[in-house]
Amino acid sequence: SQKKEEKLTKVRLNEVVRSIFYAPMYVAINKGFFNEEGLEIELSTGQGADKTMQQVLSNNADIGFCGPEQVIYLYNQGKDDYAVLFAQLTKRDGSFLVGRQKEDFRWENLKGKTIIGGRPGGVPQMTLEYIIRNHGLLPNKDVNLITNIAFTATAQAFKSGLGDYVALFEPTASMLEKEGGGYIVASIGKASGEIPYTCFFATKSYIEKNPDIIQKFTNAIYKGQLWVEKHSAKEIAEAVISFFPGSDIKLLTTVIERYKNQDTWSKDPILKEEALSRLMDIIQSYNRELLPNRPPYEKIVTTEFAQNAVNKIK
Amino acid sequence: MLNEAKVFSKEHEIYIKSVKRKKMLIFFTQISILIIFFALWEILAKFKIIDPFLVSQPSRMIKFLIKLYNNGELFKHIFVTCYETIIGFVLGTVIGTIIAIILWWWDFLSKVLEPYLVVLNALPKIALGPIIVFWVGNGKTAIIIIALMISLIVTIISVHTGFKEVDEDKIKLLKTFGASKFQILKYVVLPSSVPTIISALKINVGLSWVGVIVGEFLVAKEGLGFLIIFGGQVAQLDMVMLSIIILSIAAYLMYAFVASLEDKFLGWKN
Amino acid sequence: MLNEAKVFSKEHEIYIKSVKRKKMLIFFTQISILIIFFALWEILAKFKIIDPFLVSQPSRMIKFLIKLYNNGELFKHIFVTCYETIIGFVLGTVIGTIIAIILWWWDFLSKVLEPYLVVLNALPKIALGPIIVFWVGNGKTAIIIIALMISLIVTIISVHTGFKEVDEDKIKLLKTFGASKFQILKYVVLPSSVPTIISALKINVGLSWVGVIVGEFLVAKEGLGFLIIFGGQVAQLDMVMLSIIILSIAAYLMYAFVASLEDKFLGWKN
Amino acid sequence: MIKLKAENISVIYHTLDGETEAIKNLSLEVEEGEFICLVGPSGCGKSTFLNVVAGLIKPSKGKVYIDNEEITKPSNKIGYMFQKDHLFEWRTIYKNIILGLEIQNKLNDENLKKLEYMLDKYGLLSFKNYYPRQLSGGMRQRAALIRTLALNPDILLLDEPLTALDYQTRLVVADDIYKIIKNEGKTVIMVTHDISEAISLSDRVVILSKRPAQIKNILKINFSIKDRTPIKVREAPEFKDYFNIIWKELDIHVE
Amino acid sequence: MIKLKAENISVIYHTLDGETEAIKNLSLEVEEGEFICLVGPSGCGKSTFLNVVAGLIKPSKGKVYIDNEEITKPSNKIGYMFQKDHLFEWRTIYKNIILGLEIQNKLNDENLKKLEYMLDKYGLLSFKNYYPRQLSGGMRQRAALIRTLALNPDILLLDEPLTALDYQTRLVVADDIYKIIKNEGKTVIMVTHDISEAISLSDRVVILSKRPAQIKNILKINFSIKDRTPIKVREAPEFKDYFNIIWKELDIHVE
Ligand SMILES: Nc1ncnc2c1ncn2[C@@H]1O[C@H](COP(=O)(O)OP(=O)(O)OP(=O)(O)O)[C@@H](O)[C@H]1O
Ligand SMILES: Nc1ncnc2c1ncn2[C@@H]1O[C@H](COP(=O)(O)OP(=O)(O)OP(=O)(O)O)[C@@H](O)[C@H]1O
Ligand SMILES: [Mg+2]
Ligand SMILES: [Mg+2]
Repeated sequence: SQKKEEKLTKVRLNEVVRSIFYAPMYVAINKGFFNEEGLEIELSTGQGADKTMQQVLSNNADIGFCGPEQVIYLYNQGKDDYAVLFAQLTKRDGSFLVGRQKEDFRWENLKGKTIIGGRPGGVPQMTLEYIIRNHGLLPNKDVNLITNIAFTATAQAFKSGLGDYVALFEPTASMLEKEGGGYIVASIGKASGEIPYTCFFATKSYIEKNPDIIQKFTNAIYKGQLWVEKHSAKEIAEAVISFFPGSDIKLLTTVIERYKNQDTWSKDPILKEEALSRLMDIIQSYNRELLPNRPPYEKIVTTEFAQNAVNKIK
Repeated sequence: MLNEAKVFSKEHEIYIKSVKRKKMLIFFTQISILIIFFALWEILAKFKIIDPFLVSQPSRMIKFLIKLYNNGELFKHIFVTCYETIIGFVLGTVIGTIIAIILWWWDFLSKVLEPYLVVLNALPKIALGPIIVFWVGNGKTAIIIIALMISLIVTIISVHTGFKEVDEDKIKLLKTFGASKFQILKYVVLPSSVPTIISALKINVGLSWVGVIVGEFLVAKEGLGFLIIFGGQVAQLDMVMLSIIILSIAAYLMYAFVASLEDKFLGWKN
Repeated sequence: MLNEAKVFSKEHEIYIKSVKRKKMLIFFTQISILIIFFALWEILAKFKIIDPFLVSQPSRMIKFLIKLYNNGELFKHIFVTCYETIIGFVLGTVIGTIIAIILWWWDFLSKVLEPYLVVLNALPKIALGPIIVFWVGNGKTAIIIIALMISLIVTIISVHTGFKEVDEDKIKLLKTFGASKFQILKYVVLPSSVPTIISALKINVGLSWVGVIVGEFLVAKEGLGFLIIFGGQVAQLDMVMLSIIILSIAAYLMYAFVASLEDKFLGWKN
Repeated sequence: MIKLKAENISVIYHTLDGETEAIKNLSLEVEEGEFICLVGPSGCGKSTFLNVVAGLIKPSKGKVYIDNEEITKPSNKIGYMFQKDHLFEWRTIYKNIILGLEIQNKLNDENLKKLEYMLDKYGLLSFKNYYPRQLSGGMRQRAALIRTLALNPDILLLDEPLTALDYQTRLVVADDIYKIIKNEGKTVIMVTHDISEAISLSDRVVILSKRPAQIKNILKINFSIKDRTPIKVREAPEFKDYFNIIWKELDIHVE
Repeated sequence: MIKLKAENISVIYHTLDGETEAIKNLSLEVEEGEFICLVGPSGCGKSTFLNVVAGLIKPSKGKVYIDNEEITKPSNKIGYMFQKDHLFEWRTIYKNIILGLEIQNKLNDENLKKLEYMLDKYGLLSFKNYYPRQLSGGMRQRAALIRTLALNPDILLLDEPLTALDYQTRLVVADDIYKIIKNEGKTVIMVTHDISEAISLSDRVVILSKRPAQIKNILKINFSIKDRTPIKVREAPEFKDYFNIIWKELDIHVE
């Protein structure tokens, strides 16, 4: 195996945050799918989609992993060497609405209530508002939205008494439930429909120069997706726990179970036009100024590699 | 050193001229550095040698500034941040000085607390941000308290050190007048620590800005820190960079103001 | 003040005893505060008077500590952060001192740069974090540079101020010996600034920790700062609090080490 | 009448390194209106003695009486002047001078008028709104004296009040201060290193031994000349004899 | 033989507030081996004059010659001592004393042996590994002198070298220093405020006017006694006359 390792090509990947939401990617790393393809992943965390994009543009990372909105914005700013999305990992929003008691939840019930959301301009917040709007309510009019609390502090703020509901990612939502701080009443991902929530991208020039690397990368991701589909939540949890220092295997299993059940993870890396278009709807309905023009799908997405992977790997 | 006559010697005029020329040269160089910096930034960005998406570009920033100004939002954000900073700064100074007075008064307490102050000083207060948020809620209070936390310990330590360095003999003098401990504080310890307090203030200016920005990262819905975060989220580097530059200017102005206090309160020094 | 005899008077023995008793009392109080603090925390959390989800709980933290230790991860994280801090600290001190020397040497430059230093000092460096990250990548380098940025300006300003306060007459003395500017630096300016440099070091300890933690928030995949941010993201307050406490201990130890340098290098003072 | 009586004073300083015996069994009586100078090797315990008399240090043994009352804490009857003038740089001369009155809450018209009078008499009136750094060393030392006199103490303790001045200024200020003090009829204990100064000012010179301070000798100073002033007596025939006696008693050699 | 010649020296200090004329047209010649004292009102320009002679300040007008060579920068022929000893606290006495040699790269056996000899002769050998703060003021001042002598200058400039010492120590150290300097046969210009000190040490006393410094008078000091030492001459009959002349010339009054 010594010899094999020498031949591995190093790929620098920057993820937006470390989250169980991205389990298939960690599976692909830990189960050696990248190595099989001759790649070695150097993973770093951007702590924010903007920072992930900067990492890629400044050539500190080869491949970025975050929401496609950054790619869309970038294209609109007229950069020549813009970024292109080539594989999709999650196809829904990964957050959940947590309430104070068990209830027979309907989105319409939110009228007059207060929700702690994400920061303004972020896709989680846009998605939440999109759903609220779709249920005939007006954000900040019919529903109160608290959007000024950092992502890492919302659960605590809710637990200490602020708001009626809070939108949380996993494992925070499950943790809060376990601690008796609230109950998961709805999945935002389910309500929003399929959108390309987190995808892999690289600059156009990088893809042109290194199609084989991109292909191998996509293959590995696809293998990861297949593996996740075929294995139980517990097996997945065991496979990825090394990425989550100090985490509780039981909790991880619960969370993975939940994500599995609601069909969070794409079955394949193909990013569909319809889904991207829904994302752009969401952004535009949030604030038209953010997206005066909608970039053409063909420009910012390539499904070539994903197609190949799906065709090749069984 | 006093003016001896209104008519100066030739030699003196030459001296005055050379001093003035030197000052001009310094000023000119400073301005040149600024201009060259921004010009270079603009040009390099124009020719895509540096990527304007990553570091923005002066002309874009100006455009954005005008837009923000026309929206009427510019001054709102600046005002909010300045307001929080000033409150945090004033509170930090006042509370820090009061605690320093308590420690001076009660030596035992100061000895007991010493290692704790050292630890608190080295502790990245930013990590405690979320705890603050759920203790005092998510309003301006949280931001101000975060700013306070960052500047308070430094103030306490430096003002208390200043108190301890007050000339023993001056205190002895007051004791011969039969002064009470409170009078010693009022007549010697506090006034002779004014220079120390002012230099603590100077440090606090910087720390208060850091605190407020960190606080705004955590909880704000307006202010320059909010613009930095928001600009990042919607990939508007112009917004981020512009905010950082406005921040620098505001921080500098506040520092200059505090430094001018020095001239005022330490008039007796020259 | 020298020992006059091995046999001390009775009065002296009483004095020595009272001093020792006082020291013991201080130490005891310090320990008590610690114990009470943690006990209260544990009990209040146990009876849900304070919410362990929000502020964790000592027993949970210990459990978590054991788990981390069994994973073999504990020392990895501690080591990484300490390593970065020490590098940042040493570099900050060395580079800061070198720049201060350059400014001392070249007065014109120091005058030109003065306002820029003030602005840089007042600027919340945390806002510049992202810029650093895409300039130097997202490895340890970025973390160390962020730590450097936070401590460097303060070092430059305080060491340079120290240099300027060196007794003019001592310099004059060296000039009468025909000393070159470099010799003046070597024989007077540097050695007589050692106390200033050490007190800058003490401040730097704190700033370096803050810098590294901020840096780890931004880019790290390991280290105590990473544990804090990650713990926050996954709502594991035990992880956050434990890391903060380990951090405090490490920061205190480093401070104590630097303070012990003071005794060593300033031996001639007493 | 005996104004001040120190009885068997012993002072031991304690530090963790050891103990320092500064004064051993020292007794001294001072008459009302007397001007006493203490001379002795440096570090022998002179300042310590003044501190005990002022009630700032509790002696390990012995007692101090003023007007037959025991002293345990700083008393209003005592004024203390140090080697440095310790004027507060942030206060004007006037504000410095009223400091003691302010602290003792005695800022009444009568006292203020008296101060104004003293300022005028001792040549500081036109400088009353100046800051200390704007005055010469001699003027500052006079201001410090007025600050001390403002509280109208019976006894003045002067700890090398002139050492900080340069030689000529010193001669002149000694003359000034002597006049002022005699004018106001104060009892004085002054510490000095300057033998000539001691002789020219005092009624008695107390010569102390090396640490721990004990009285080695007390010299009564009498001059045959009239209208004694410090500068004049330096030319008196007895001056040199006193000088030599003290010089020998002090047994000075520098090693 | 004329060792040092100052010709029409004028010095004007410039600050933004205005100009200060410190010395005006001052000329002075000093013989080899002569001991000259400068006295004058404080702030008149004495230190400025020494700085010019040392080549530390360029005069606005005039020139200084040593052995007929013009001085434009600090010269090896000159040793300068200040009011404070300026020993470096972080160096031992020995390290302090070799400082000048170290800087001039003259740390050879011969020089070091000479130093050892001086340390021994002047009573500092057993203290050579002590730090300055462990020494008394008198010892420190002697150490500073040895540091100056180590470079073997022909001319010594002493700027109130004894003022920091207390009165008695001062008398003794003056005696010491006088012996040392005469031993080594140096030419000396010393500034002092103490008239007695000036008379007891010097061959000529130069009395300066108020600022800007000009020469008011030069007094040749001659004593009838043999084996002149500073302490002895104080008892000489001429002493008091010299004192009075200088006192009058200085025209001291403190305001
Ligand atoms: N607070 C103190 N603690 C310990 N030792 C002290 C203290 N104050 C003075 N001493 C010691 O007591 C001795 C006498 O000191 P004191 O100041 O009374 O001497 P002095 O005669 O006034 O000396 P000087 O002539 O230098 O003014 C000295 O050896 C000094 O070191
Ligand atoms: N660097 C300087 N810049 C401006 N003025 C100066 C400077 N140095 C000295 N002076 C002024 O020049 C005058 C002479 O100063 P100098 O130090 O030579 O006097 P001095 O006779 O040595 O005084 P002292 O007796 O106090 O030592 C003083 O009025 C002083 O204020
Ligand atoms: Mg004393
Ligand atoms: Mg001088």
